[in-house]
Formats: sequence, C-alpha cells, structure tokens
Amino acid sequence: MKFKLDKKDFERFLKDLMEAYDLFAPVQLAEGVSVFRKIDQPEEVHLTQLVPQKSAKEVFFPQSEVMFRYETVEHREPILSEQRIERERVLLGARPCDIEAISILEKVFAGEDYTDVYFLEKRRKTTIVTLSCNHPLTTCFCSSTGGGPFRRDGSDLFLTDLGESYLVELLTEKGMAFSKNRFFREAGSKDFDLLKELEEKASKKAEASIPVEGIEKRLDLMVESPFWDRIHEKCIGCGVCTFLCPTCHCFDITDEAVNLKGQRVRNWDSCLFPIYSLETSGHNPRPTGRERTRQRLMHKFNYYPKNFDRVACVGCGRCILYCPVHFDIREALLYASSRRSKGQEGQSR
Amino acid sequence: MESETVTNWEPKILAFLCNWCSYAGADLAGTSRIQYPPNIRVIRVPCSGRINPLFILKALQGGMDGVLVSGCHPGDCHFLSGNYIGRRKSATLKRFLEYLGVEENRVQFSWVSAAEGVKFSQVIQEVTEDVKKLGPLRNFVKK
Amino acid sequence: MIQEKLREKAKELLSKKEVDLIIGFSEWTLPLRTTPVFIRTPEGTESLAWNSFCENNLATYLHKFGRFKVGIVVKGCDARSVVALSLEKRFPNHRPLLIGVPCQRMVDRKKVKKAVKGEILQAVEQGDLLVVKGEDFEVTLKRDDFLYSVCRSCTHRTPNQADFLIGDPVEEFPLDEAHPDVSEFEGKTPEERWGSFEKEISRCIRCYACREACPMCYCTECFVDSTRPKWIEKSLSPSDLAFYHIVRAYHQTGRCSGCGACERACPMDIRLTHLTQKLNQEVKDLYGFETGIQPEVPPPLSTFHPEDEQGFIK
Amino acid sequence: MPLPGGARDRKDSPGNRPMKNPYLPIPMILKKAQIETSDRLLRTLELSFKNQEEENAFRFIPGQFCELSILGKGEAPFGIASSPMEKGVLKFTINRAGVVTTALHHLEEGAEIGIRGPLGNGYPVDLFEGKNLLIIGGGFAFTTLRSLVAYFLHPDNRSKIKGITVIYGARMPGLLLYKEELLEWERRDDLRLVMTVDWGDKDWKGKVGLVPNVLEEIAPLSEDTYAVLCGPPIMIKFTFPKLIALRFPNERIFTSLERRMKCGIGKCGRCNIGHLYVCKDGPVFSYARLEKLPKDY
Repeated sequence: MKFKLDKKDFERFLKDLMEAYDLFAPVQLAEGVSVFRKIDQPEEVHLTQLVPQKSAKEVFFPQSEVMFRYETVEHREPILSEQRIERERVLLGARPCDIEAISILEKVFAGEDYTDVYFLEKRRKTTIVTLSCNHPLTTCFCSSTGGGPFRRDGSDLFLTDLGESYLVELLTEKGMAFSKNRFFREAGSKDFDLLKELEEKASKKAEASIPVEGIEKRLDLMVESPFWDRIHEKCIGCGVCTFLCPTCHCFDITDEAVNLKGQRVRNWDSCLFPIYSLETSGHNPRPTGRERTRQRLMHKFNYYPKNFDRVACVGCGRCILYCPVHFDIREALLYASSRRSKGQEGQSR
Repeated sequence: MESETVTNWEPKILAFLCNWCSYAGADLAGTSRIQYPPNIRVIRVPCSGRINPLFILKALQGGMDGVLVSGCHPGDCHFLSGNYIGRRKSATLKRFLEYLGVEENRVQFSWVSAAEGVKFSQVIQEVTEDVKKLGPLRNFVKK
Repeated sequence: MIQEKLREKAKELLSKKEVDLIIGFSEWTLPLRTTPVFIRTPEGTESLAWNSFCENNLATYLHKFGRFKVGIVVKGCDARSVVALSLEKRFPNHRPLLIGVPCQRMVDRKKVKKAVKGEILQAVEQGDLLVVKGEDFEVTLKRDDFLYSVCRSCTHRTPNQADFLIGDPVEEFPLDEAHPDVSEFEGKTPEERWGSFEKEISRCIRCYACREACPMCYCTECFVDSTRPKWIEKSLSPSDLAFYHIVRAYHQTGRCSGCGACERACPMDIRLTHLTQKLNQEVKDLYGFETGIQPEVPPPLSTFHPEDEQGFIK
Repeated sequence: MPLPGGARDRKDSPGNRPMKNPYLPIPMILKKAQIETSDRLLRTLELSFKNQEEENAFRFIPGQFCELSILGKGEAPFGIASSPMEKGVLKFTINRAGVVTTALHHLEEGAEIGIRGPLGNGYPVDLFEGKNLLIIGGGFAFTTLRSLVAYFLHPDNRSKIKGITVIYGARMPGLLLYKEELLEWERRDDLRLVMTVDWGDKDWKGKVGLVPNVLEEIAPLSEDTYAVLCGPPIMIKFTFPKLIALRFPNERIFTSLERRMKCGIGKCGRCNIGHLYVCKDGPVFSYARLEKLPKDY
C-alpha cells in the first residue's frame, strides 16, 4: 500500500506519532554530528546526514543500559528491579543499511538457548520507518554486502524523499496500522515513476564493487596469513569503528554501586581494546593489534557467517569515514580476496 | 537527623594532610584544645607530593564540597622535595579546574607545620567559610 | 619538491639499512586525507606523500615499533612529541631517526566539508588554493581559511630537532595570536564554562580515540581501565565523562606538543585542544616551559624550582 | 540416566515462550566456606538454594559453570566443583585474584549470593560410558575435574565406566585442592590416583615432577580410553603432545578452556575462539574441534 506524505505536514505527522509512540530518530548534536535518540520535539528530527555517527542500533542496544537496579537494606535480601520498557516505539529515519544491521543483531540476541530480553523487547515493540538512500556516498558499499539503498526488508514503513513529499510504503502488518493516517494522501503514477527513477539511480551509484561473496571461505585459509601482520599496523586500537558499526554488539557488564545500592549496567565494549580479552591472571589471548584486528574482521566476515549464514557488515562506511587513521575496510577485503588493491604491493597501509 | 536544607547545610571538606607536618599540626590543635569547624574529614598521606590529582577529583565526584591539601612549608619536606613537586601539580591543577569552571575556593592548599596548631585551626576555619559561601558542589558531583 | 625529496631520503635510509622501517604518510582512498604507512623496502617509498592532509601525529606509533630502528616523518609538533617521549625515556633501544618536514599547516577536512554542499570526491592543492570537486560542483578555496585552529596558532612549524630536514625552515609566525578558543572560553563565567565543557563532552562515546591518537598516552593501564582502585565507571554519566576528559587533558600537562591529534581523532567532533592548550599556556606562564623545544630540560611536573609560584597556598 | 544439560533442554522457539531474563541471578546462601590451600588463595564455597523451585530446576553435568554474582562488585564465571549427585548444594573453588574473587573470599557464611547457570556444555559424560577415563589436572583448574570424578564414583554411576586414572599436579603439596577427598580416593581400589608436585616437602609421598613427565612415566593405555585435561595453559601445551605420543586420538582428548567472560550466554563477544564461544559452545572442547580453530587462547 502506497501513500504520499507532504513535507509541510511532516512535523504534524511526527507530533501525532509521538502521542502514541516513543519516537526515535536522528538528532543533530553539533554540525555534522548526529545520533539516534528519543525525540522530545518534532523539529529535532534531522534527516539530512546520510550516516549519523552512531547507528540506529542504539535504539535497541543502547551504549549504556541499566539491566537491573538493586538495593540491600539491613542485610535483608536485595531488591532487584529489572529495567524494561513500557511504550511502543517508532524508529524513524534510519537508512536501509542500519535496518539490515538490526536483523543481524537480532540473530545474536534472540539466540537459540538464551534470549536477550533487553534487545528483544525493544525490537518487538518497535515499528520501523525507514528512509531511502537517494544519494549513496562513495564510502557506501551496501550492495556488496547484500543490501542496497532501497532495500525494504525489515522495514514496516518505507519512506522515499520525492522532494516536496515523501512516498510512504506500508510493508507489514505493523506498517498497515498507519493506513488510516490523516496526513497520508493518495499517490499517483507520477510519484511512482519518480520513485522508480530515484531507486534506479541510487542502485546504479551503489553498484557492488567489493568482493564480499565467498569471503568466508577465503578467510578460512587465511587465519595465520602474514596479511594480519601488516594490516593492523596503522590501527591505534581505539573503539571508533566498533562503536559506530551498526552490527558490532560486544558489551561489558559492570556493577555501579555505592555501598549496597546500585545497578548492573552493560556498556558497549570493543574487541580492539587490549583489556577486552585480558584475563585476571595477566594472560591475554589476543595480545597484540594483529590478533585484535583479525578478530574484528574475522568476526564480521568469517565467524558470524559460519553461525548465521551472512556477513556481519552492511556496508554503511562509518568505519571508513570516521577512522582517525583512515583504515579502509574495503581495501582490507580487496586485499583478502587477492585482488590488487589501490596501493602498491609489499607494504602495509 | 535533620534533613539538609539550605539554611542548615554544612559543607563536607576532605583534607589530605601530610603525615610529617600538617597532620601533626592538626594533632597539636587537638591537644591544645584549639577549636575548629568539624566539617573536615582527614586523610593522612605520607607527603603532599603524594597527592595524585585523581584523589582530588574523586573526592569532588564522590560528594565532597571542598578539598584541602596541606603539606610542609618549603624547605621542610621530610623527603626534601616532595612538597615542591606537589606545589607544581597543585598550581597547574588548580588553574585548570578554575578554567573549567570549578569555583576558585573549592580546592585549596596550605602549608602547616607540626608547630602550627593555631594556623591549622585558622586554615580550617577559612576553608570552611569559603566553601560555605560557595554552597554545595553542583557540577561534577555524581548524582 | 618536498614529496620527492622525502621519498629520496626514505629510500636512502632503507637502502643503506640505517632504518628497518619508515613511518610516513600515503595517499589513500578518501580525498582530504592521508593514511599512515609503514615502509620496509626502498621501492615502497614511492607511496610516501607530503601534502596539507598529513594530519596524524605518527609519533604515536613509536610505542609499537620500539624493537626496530625507525625512521619517522615528522612535522614540527610531531617532532616535539618525540623529544618529549625521549625525555620520558621511551626509546631504550633505538632512538628514532626524525625525517622532518617544515609544516605548511594542515587543512581541517571537517571545515572544508562544511563549506560545500554534497560529497567531496576530489581535493587538489594548487599553491595556496584548494580545488574541491564533487559530483555537481567544483569550488576553489583559499587554503589558509581552512586550517586546523591549532595549526593557525602554531609557532613551531619547523622540526628543528629533526635528524634530516626536508626543505628549508619556514618563518615562524602565528596566523592567530595566542589561542582564540582558550581566550573565548576564559571570557565566560565559571558557570558558563562548566556548562559549555559539559555540553561539549556530552557527545563523548568513550571510544578513546583521543587517547590512542596521542603519542603521550602510553600508560600500560589507563586510569579509566583500572579496577583496583576503580576511578570511574564505564558508562556515560556526565560526571564520569568530565572525570575522563579532565584527567586525560591534565595528564598532558607539560607533555603536550599541541599537535591536536586528539581533537582530529574524535568522531564526535568534540573540542578538546583548548583544554591542553590552556595547560600548555599554564606551564609556559608558570615555569617557562614549552614541550619539546629544549631536549635537555626535564618535564615541568617532574622537577621544581624553590621559587616557584605559591601565592595560591595559604 | 543422561542428565539434561541445563542450557540445552530449553529449545522451544523464542517466539512462543515468555521471555525469561537470563541476566538475572538467582539467590543462593553461602552455607559453608573453607580455605583449601596453604597460600590461602583458594577458598571453596558451598552454596545452597534459597528457593526450592530453583533448586529443582537446576540440573547440570560436570564441566558446566556458573556466573557468581555479588551485587555492587560484579560477576565472574566459575566451574562447578560439586557433582550433580550431591543434592541441594553447589560448590565452587575461588582463586582470589580480582575484585569479585576478593569479595567472594570475604563473604561470610550465611550471606546471600547470586548465581546464573548452569552455563556451558559440560563434559560429554554419555560418551564416556563403557570406557576408561584418564583425568589429568593441574593447579586450581582441578575443580570441574573433581566434579567429574565424584560423579562417576557415585554408587549409581560407578558401573557406567571402566577404569579411572587421575593424575593431579600442583606446585607444592599445600596447594592441592580437596585434600581429604584425595585421601579417600587413594584408599579406593577402583581408582588410580597419581599425585605430583614440583617441590615436595618431608611428608610428601607422591611423585615429584611436572604433569607431562609423570604422564609419560606412568604411560596409561590409550585403548578404549578418554582423556580429560584441565590446567594452566603451559601444562596443557606440554601435556597434549604426550597424549598424542601415547596414541590418544584427538577425538578422545577433551579439555576445558578458560577465557575472560561477561555474559556467559554467547552474547557479549569476548570469549570466542573462531566462530565458537567458550561460554556457550564450550568450555569443554575436544582436541579434534580445537585443532580447527584459530589459536586465540
């Protein structure tokens, strides 16, 4: 089912939405810096930054999340209170790559044996309103990882920016709940033509160029390759790529307490931090950048695929755009697939 | 216990006292029955040079309204130069915290020798008054 | 041309086996950027680049390669970091050979991006000009209008401490007197200053890019990672963020070369250099010290003078 | 009677079961605590369940572990040292090293403590049925091996396997765990116990030497035998080739790995070796399986 939503109605549309849902969307924190967060005022919604620094994963898996609080009074048994969410949510304005990443995370958090209630509850209570990617960046390689700028999987509603209005596609039952929205108007053939044109143009721009297919098998043979001795050299071991990555999902669990009152919190963690795998004894199974960089790349392109049958990368390009030393994961993939990369042989980058 | 209201609020001040002088000075004040405000909590340190800026920050973050670091007068350090080294750390940290907007009198420094029981009492009075004027620490403290 | 001379020198050092590897800059996939390279063969030196996008402080890599004889490409600020590290006895095996390039001041890629609409696909330097191209635009910018603010204030562009100087020393003068962001910040009331600081760092995601990009941050265990004692928590409370940023900056007192690598590394665009610049001003004002200028003078916080300022002590 | 591995018998689909929060600890009471070793770094905690329901639901096999949780300090994983045949209690032996373990050492009898578990796969006890068992342990990694031995020594289970040989080494006699029980084992005629230390004292009657060398010396037959190996990395490294030399095939050598862990349920990352998670797919691995993984341990 397709409708049109005029941009002049957009803020009022959001306001309506916020009556019934907690709305999450990109917000600009400083010029050129945006993140997904809960919206208090419709005008905060900021849709122009194609890839906000922090991805939409934060709506389901916040960087810092209280799992439960506790208080022990006078040696009695501690009172635990779980942190769960109350209201239904709408995630609006994430691009198809971020949405694809949510399904990658869901596979881990749903799991076979154990259910991560914190992630899953948010996922189930969220309606996803995706925004198409009309002008992919040159750092985008979603088409290479199985996605695309107009990929609709995982979205309940799909918006395409037509200039003066958004074309709205209702794709699921959750999406159909919006079919009677007072701001939706009938869309005509002109709109559909424009949609088709935009979609074709964007898809052409984002044509697959990075050899991701078969990467799992190639990496199987590269576990001890000298490739890792060089590729990690310029990595300084910060957490930018892993924190901004929409599919990275490692976390740490810590207690924050004063006396007997406190909370158990989980915070994002990064496999590139040395202390991530450091054991109390002092032994570190991943002692240098070589093992840690290998872990990051292998997890995405070998380990995860072994468990879940697809790569854990959606080609959003955040790790390329925001890396302080300009590590380019595409070049690593080209290298790994033995295609001649842009640089010269015999040295590392 | 009375609840803390603005009118009867009393500042909590953490005092790091050098074992060799200021701590003994505090002792002297005590044995000489010299009065000073009960707002300080004392931590004895081996030397004012031992003070890691982390200690001061941790104290403020943990809810102290003021911090005092007190050591031996120049030339009197038990370790010869500990207080000189401490003096540079104090000077730079103090200026830096003020730059960031921490009020000037939140973090204070003094030289008090083992013989200066009266001075110790005066310092504590002054610091307590200063911090009282500032009111409770609102910024930085962990809520 | 500087780039050619740089390649020649690097090639020579590798050929004569005076170094095991050269750490330098190379062009890479994105415009307005370079990437660190680690070159081990004379032929590899062909990829060395020198331009206004060589923004990283490569001295941060010296900790990784302590076992090797390293030749490193340095700007004025980078060289001063190496001197500071040397004072802290970080090179017990091999002192790195400094291949110094007098710096033309580096271009702030974020400023350039903000000046145009659309994705930048190509950026070419033409003398003092910067030609920036996108899919449907091409603009010519004055390079000097788009410099990093620390570079604008810099008065030590020539790496005088270098073992080899590529090109001639440049005349030392600041484009901006002092550090405008420090004075601007100082103009506010204490309450405004704290508010502004807290707001700025509220974007922090604790990726520690600022720490890792800095050559002076090399503690085996950073205070944020210590569990006994646990100084701060790992979550994003304003208080813990402030704690981290105060201590990270303060730990640079008398050690910071003012290169600005911390701020450039930040993915959230947090203004960080005014903190360390303020500390640099303090140690200059109080103790007449500037990082990395005099290789014989000990770091200010590890020494003292009996007559040091103490007006603030009761 | 194959015991259901706690984690594994809950395979109903996530869609139609109410979401149970696997991060919430259940309450236990510290019944008894005992210092095990002369260096006082190892303390065994005997915990009893606070709620009968939770006790009934808690089924485990030797080799599984739990996250012990002290509110305000955090969680840490420990192998279960008691056997499933010891009803109503769980035992853990704690090496004092970090924040949580220190708190566990200070815990007073009668105090409440949280646990999550049982976690991990455990030793393949079904596979061992009808075979000989060679158990090799070093230092304080002996905990889950103790569980395994006690499980098969139980009158209900002893007939399930043939011979049991235990080689157990420590640096000094005072550092051996479960000393009273070791004396009992020594007296049995259906178990061969070989103890060794690096440095003996005047009362020491066992062997003196490193575990790999003792293994070589006593040269147990590999025929019809499974070997279970658990100890510090350096011991594992040198013992493994000796087992190969004794003609143990990789499929019949098992070991239990330790890694830094947080969630214990395969979500938080950190403990993976290749595509497997030590917490969820381990901690027990056969060498045949380990051999195919990156050497990230």
